[in-house]
Amino acid sequence: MKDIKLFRDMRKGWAILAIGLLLSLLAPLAWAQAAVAAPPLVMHKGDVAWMLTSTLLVLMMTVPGLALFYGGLLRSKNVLSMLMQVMTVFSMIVVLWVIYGYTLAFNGGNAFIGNFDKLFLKGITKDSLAATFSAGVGLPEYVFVMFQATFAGITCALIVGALAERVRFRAVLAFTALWFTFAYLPIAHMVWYGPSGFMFARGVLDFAGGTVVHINAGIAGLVGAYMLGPRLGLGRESMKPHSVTFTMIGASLLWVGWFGFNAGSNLEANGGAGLAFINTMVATAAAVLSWLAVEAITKGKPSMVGGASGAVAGLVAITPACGTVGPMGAIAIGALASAACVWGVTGLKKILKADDALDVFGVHGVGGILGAILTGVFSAPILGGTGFGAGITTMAQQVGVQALGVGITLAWSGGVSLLAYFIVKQVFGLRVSAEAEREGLDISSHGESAYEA
Amino acid sequence: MKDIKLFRDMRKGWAILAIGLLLSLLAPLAWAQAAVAAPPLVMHKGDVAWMLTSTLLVLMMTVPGLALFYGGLLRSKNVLSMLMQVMTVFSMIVVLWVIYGYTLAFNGGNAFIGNFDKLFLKGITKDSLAATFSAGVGLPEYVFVMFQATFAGITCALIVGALAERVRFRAVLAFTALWFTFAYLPIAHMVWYGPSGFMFARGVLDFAGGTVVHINAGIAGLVGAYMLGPRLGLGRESMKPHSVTFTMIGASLLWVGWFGFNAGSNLEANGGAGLAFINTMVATAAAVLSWLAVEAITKGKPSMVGGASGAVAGLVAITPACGTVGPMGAIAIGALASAACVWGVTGLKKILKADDALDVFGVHGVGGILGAILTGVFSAPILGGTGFGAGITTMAQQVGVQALGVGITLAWSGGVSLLAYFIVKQVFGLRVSAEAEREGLDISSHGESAYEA
Amino acid sequence: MKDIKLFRDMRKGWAILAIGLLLSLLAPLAWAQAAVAAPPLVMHKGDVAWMLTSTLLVLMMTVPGLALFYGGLLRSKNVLSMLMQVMTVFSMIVVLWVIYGYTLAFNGGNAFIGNFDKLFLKGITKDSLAATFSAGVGLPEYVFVMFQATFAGITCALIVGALAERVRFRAVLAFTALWFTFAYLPIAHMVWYGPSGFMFARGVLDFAGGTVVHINAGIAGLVGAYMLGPRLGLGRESMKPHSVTFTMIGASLLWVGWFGFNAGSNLEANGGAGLAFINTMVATAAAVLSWLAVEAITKGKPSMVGGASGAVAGLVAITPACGTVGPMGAIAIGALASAACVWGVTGLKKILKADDALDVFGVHGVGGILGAILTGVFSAPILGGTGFGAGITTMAQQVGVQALGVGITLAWSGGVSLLAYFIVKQVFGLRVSAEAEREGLDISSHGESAYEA
Amino acid sequence: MKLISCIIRPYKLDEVREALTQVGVSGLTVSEVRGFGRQKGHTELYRGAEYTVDFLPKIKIEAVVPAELLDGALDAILQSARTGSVGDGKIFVSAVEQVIRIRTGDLDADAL
Amino acid sequence: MKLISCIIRPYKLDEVREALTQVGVSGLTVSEVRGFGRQKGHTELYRGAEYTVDFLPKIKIEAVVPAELLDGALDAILQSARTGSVGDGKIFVSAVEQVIRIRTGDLDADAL
Amino acid sequence: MKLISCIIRPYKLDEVREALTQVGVSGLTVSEVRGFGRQKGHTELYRGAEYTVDFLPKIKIEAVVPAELLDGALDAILQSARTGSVGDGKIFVSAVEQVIRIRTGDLDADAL
Ligand SMILES: Nc1ncnc2c1ncn2[C@@H]1O[C@H](COP(=O)(O)OP(=O)(O)O)[C@@H](O)[C@H]1O
Ligand SMILES: Nc1ncnc2c1ncn2[C@@H]1O[C@H](COP(=O)(O)OP(=O)(O)O)[C@@H](O)[C@H]1O
Ligand SMILES: Nc1ncnc2c1ncn2[C@@H]1O[C@H](COP(=O)(O)OP(=O)(O)O)[C@@H](O)[C@H]1O
Repeated sequence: MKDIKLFRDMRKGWAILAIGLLLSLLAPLAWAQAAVAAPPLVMHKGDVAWMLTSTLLVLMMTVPGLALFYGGLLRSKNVLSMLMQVMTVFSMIVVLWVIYGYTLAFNGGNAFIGNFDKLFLKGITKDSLAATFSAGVGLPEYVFVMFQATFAGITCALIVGALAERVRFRAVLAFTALWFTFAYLPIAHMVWYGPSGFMFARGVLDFAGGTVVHINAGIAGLVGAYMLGPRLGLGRESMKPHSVTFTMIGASLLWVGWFGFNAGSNLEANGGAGLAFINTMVATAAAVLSWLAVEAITKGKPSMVGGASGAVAGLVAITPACGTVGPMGAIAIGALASAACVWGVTGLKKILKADDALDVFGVHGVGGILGAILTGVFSAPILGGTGFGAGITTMAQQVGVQALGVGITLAWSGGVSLLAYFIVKQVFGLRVSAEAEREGLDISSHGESAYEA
Repeated sequence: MKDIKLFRDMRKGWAILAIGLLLSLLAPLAWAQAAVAAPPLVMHKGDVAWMLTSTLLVLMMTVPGLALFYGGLLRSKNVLSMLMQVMTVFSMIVVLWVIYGYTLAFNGGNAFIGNFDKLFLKGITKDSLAATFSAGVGLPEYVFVMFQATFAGITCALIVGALAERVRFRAVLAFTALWFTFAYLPIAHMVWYGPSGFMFARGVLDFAGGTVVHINAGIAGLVGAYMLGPRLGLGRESMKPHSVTFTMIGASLLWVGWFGFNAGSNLEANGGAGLAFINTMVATAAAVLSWLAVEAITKGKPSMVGGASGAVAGLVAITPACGTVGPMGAIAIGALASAACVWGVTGLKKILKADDALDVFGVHGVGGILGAILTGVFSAPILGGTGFGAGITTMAQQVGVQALGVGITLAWSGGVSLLAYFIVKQVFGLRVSAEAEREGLDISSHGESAYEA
Repeated sequence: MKDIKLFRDMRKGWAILAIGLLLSLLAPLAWAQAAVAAPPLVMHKGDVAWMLTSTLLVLMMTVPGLALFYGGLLRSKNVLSMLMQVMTVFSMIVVLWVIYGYTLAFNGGNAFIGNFDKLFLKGITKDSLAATFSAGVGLPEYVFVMFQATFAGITCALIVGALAERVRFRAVLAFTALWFTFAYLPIAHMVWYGPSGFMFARGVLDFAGGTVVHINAGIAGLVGAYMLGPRLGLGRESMKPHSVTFTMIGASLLWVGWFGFNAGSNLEANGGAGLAFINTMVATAAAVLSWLAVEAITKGKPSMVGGASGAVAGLVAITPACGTVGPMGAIAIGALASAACVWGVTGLKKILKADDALDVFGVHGVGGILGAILTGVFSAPILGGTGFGAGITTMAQQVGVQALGVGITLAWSGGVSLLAYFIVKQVFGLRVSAEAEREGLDISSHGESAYEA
Repeated sequence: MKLISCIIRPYKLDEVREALTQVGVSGLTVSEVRGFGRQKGHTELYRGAEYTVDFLPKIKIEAVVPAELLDGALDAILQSARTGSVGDGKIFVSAVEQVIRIRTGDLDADAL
Repeated sequence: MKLISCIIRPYKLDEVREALTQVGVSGLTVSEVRGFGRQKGHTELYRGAEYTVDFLPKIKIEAVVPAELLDGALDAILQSARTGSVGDGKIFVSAVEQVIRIRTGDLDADAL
Repeated sequence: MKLISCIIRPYKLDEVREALTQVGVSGLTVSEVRGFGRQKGHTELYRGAEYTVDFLPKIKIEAVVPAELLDGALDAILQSARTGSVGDGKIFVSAVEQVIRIRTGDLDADAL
């Protein structure tokens, strides 16, 4: 849904697409020519203010947000390894992003991947503007580059939750670099790069990244959990969270930061951002209540880990929908997805038999899939939504397209993950030694311990 | 002080008020007619950017801010129950807010309560604008709805500090739902809904919610502390804070987030927000110093719990005043209120004999009352303020009106609280069993423990 | 680099400078006359939104950010003393700032210090505007006053890291008040107050405060470490961090908040802020990777304390540079400075033989100096920068000027520090008693302990 | 001299300490322990995982007393630590051969 | 009665507890301790500072058992706590002169 | 064999450990405890509430040694743990009947 080229270019782009995928390598050329005739973009300072804020909010979601949400759920001997992985993966992806990520995801190319024209951000200056969704409105391109960098960073960081307490540090970095290049960049291009992106062109609705971020990371985590095998002592030893307080802080910062993620994806500070904002708030609130209600009914006691998980489930599910559904639809999505995720981390988990340590698939995968499908439902004007994707007229059609998006993402990301884990396993090995795992990754991999009296 | 109807409506509304309270039910009709003639509102993206930010700041004040400030002060066996209560209450209120809260507080109605015209946010779209304080300037209504939702949410969450370490989880939720409906909504309407709100019409100055938020919650907490009775072992066993570090983090996030609360209440990003901002900063700084000075003098040692409490006391006290006093007045208010709150949590607490566990009344009640009164003093132009409420000319008059506002809030909220606690006590019971209390609410109510080695 | 006077004034100011330093006391007079003819400033709401956000971000950097970054690295018996010092110092400086700091730093005066015209913020109202870097664009002066207040506050708070675990609380406050007055204010005036400031006039580039904040605080900390002497048991007893998790949270919040510091220093929400933003992001990411790589190579294990330190080192180094270098230059600066700081906290630390407990000089001093010098290098257009300081044409010249800035700051701040510590030592004593140090400052100085089961 | 080692409920610590000082016990050492016995634990739930916690938080008090103080001390503990419900804890008594005060080198009874 | 005091690896706790209950030990008390012995520690690095950590996390179990249960209990511990690598820990046995159940005042064997 | 159990000041731990290894003690177990005795505690204040903290953080070292090492070990502790101010702590010595090394099943002196 994101388009950093001019609106006019987009229509020209459509014509080119018609000629077919085989000719797609010529697209950049055509675009370059078209750019000459485009009307000048105007920058609004209010948009800049909001997008700078949104970008730092997504950083805050990652460090410290996600790191704490994950870290608190682990045993204290592994907490630093999680904080390290999240911070280092994010840092690495940011650097890769400005080198080749941005240009491959968001610049020209074909239906599946961009080109290399902006390698090292070539040609971008502080005066460059990127188009927003409103004709004639531009955002400093550096800001757009950074906003998108944080999305790539957090997506890669999400994966590590599934690998927790046993993965080698260098394996995480190597896998992430591969997966970013061959899974994240193409999927982001396919979904968000208009008009040529493969899924974008088919009308897939994904306002802020349900497929690109959550399903994508969820399946990569699940595959990793299978490849690594379960943690030593799983089911026998207690693996209680060492600090539910940290987990709650993390969930709260995810909630707060997610407004940058969702309302920021509007790229402008206007009523559209307001819609994404209210949907994000109410879906999350409903999801918290829903998870707690399910727990209270099925287990007798609502829990803080449940409330925190519910918040994240709701945030995941509303992500693709927040720009196109109404607040009451958002409440429904939050409540339904949260209940589905309770199943994701219990029933489904038992079926899958993978030690997805922090339920990356159970929450991000399940919540993401349900969110994507329900986006197709609740975007219907009759249910308070603002309408379907370009060229789509019925709810059934939209749901079908959404399911296609889900399917492509699961297959592509799953396949790339499998291969990438395999390569990394051959080169470095995926797991630490049993002794190192017993001792805890903090000391064995990083030479530190988190706490001391 | 907040008005989401057009400025022109407001003047028409004044005429209607003159006819008297008995006719007030006709007001909505009159307003609807007036709306036709109103000049169109214009949205400014800079305002949207600031108000989106402000709204998420108030969320951050609540989770994780308030939750940590409170949770850190408790024993470790009860910390999760506090985090749960804060997060769940906030979530529940957000949902109730979009269902019936917003329309009852901020849409038409009479001097005491709004109407049901915007039930389920009926009629609001992403293009709807709500009026700000400047003629012709509008804010996306969804943003205003959300900004106000967070106020309602944090107010209800404040109360639970008084009930800590012994209250039943379901009792908290039931009480909060009742109190929100019958105390928060009417008071918010009376104070902020112009021109018809009962206190608004009388010129009560409450820029960001000293009465609506702090006095309101403070008295509800105090009544609850009486109804519940003291914690087991109070005065005999040690009830030392389990993590002053968390309390300090919470206080800091309250400080940071409060700029959304106070400067956000300006609804626009302009010099008025700048004034609210500087007042909030310097009052808090002065309050920190003042609490520490009092401690250093009276007890010999300034403490971190004191510094954190001082910050909150200053923030509470400057809340009603921040839009109408000058920076030097703000310093005075912060310093005075902080010293008063030291007394609130020591001398007054001994007099009241209630186990208001986290001093909700001692800080929010006392600080709120003093802040409300001092707003009447330091808003005087001669003391650097920007002037009195509409129709008020002398400091004495303003202080009188402020005292009236305080009195109405204490009486109304206190009465509703008493009734609501009583009902909840009959239906669910307010307290957990003695054994559950000894074991700690985390395990007995939520089946979790916060920390594990 | 900051100028709150009109652009036109600036040129008039240059003429005056030419007459020489001896006449500089007449400058305020000249400025006052010039002001009459200045074109009116226009406020943009988007700028206000961004600058309000930036200001609260710098507050968040300090509390809880810096407090946690520092506090986590200490033993648990001293963590509260650190949180206290950071919060209290910040509060005190904010109050001093509005009393006499702002006017002395940013109002008229000569090449070394401002005048007293705005004592107690005299004459500023919510309608006052301060000039930004763009002609004709103004920011509410209250917002500028607050933005700068947070800079002063965090700078003074940085120093305490060097004095940790042994300094008397009142000595910290007394020293800080002196140092703020006689070191911070003059240096800020010299560097940022255009056109008359001594270093500003010579073309020193310091976009967001590398000299004023980091070198300044770094040397003050180092001098303090010498004056205090080493902690009892240093090198014999374990002084392991009591919570690396808190340190990581602190570093993350520093990273997040630093965008307010750096991109906020642009004073407007435009492409210039975007440039500062992207530079801050990529330099930090590169610095994290760089520190970890050095650790992995030299010690075999990359650590979380290392990653957190790397982030801070990168942030420090990019601070002066972020407005004038390109993203690839920023990556280079981040990576180089981070590696230099590894040496700062190991090799150099051994040479200096001072117990700079939290490496204020090793990170802020070394990172700040390298950043200042490299700003001279990478601002060169040929290396992707936007150009040199006013009147400077070659890289060698710019590097020379930068070195001059570094030298003046080291000398001035070092000298003032020496004197101020000496005075405080005579009056209060700098260190607590050996017994109090053994017991921990939390209990001995503040009558509290941080944690309890 | 005898070592009295007793396991009690955490919230009883202050009462027991007072009772012991009353009868002349001049020093004691306390540690946080977890106990397993007749008193049943509880179940904790974290998402899909359910943990049965068999160990409950207890306090262990160790006090070395001269033989003549033993009976009084035992009585004091029994009085102050009892609630009557399962989980009140146990007292163990064993022999100590030698006591030294580190500060002074005082031996045995003098060292207490 | 005998006091069995054993130092084991933390992750063996549940196994040892089960083995002991199997042979009839009805209660025990556990504490977190740090041990120094043949098993080598590790090095930790914090910026410039390097700390050698000689003490490793261990669990201490204390169980008072009637003399007749002693051998069974020792066997149970040996079986369940052994991994065969350095650092498995030790068992110490000493005499207990008196046991009292606080709740009831029951003495000795009855108190266990 | 004898069990030496001593309560010391936390910051003395490393010194005492070194002194003990010097004289041939090959292993020991350490726990964090809180002590009450002649050394006075302090007062803590949290808003309106004042708590008197009578218990001070101490370290307990337990080392089982062959009888012939006992005197040397006691001396080592006395030398290394003493500061001369109140609160230096105590040493308690008691008898151990049996020692087993879990890893090997070695008994008594061989197990140490
Ligand atoms: N045989 C034992 N050896 C050591 N500690 C024991 C033993 N039996 C019980 N304890 C300790 O005493 C505590 C209370 O014992 P429990 O059987 O639960 O209740 P009660 O003492 O009332 O019979 C336990 O939690 C445990 O710490
Ligand atoms: N003499 C001793 N006194 C008390 N505890 C000991 C003694 N020797 C060893 N320990 C405890 O037993 C643990 C394991 O001992 P160690 O020598 O490392 O391995 P192993 O028991 O396999 O020979 C140590 O960490 C320590 O806690
Ligand atoms: N009778 C006792 N039984 C057990 N521990 C004791 C006893 N007396 C003292 N201790 C321990 O020794 C520590 C030091 O004792 P204290 O009386 O304060 O100083 P000193 O040993 O210098 O006389 C106490 O904190 C406590 O842990």
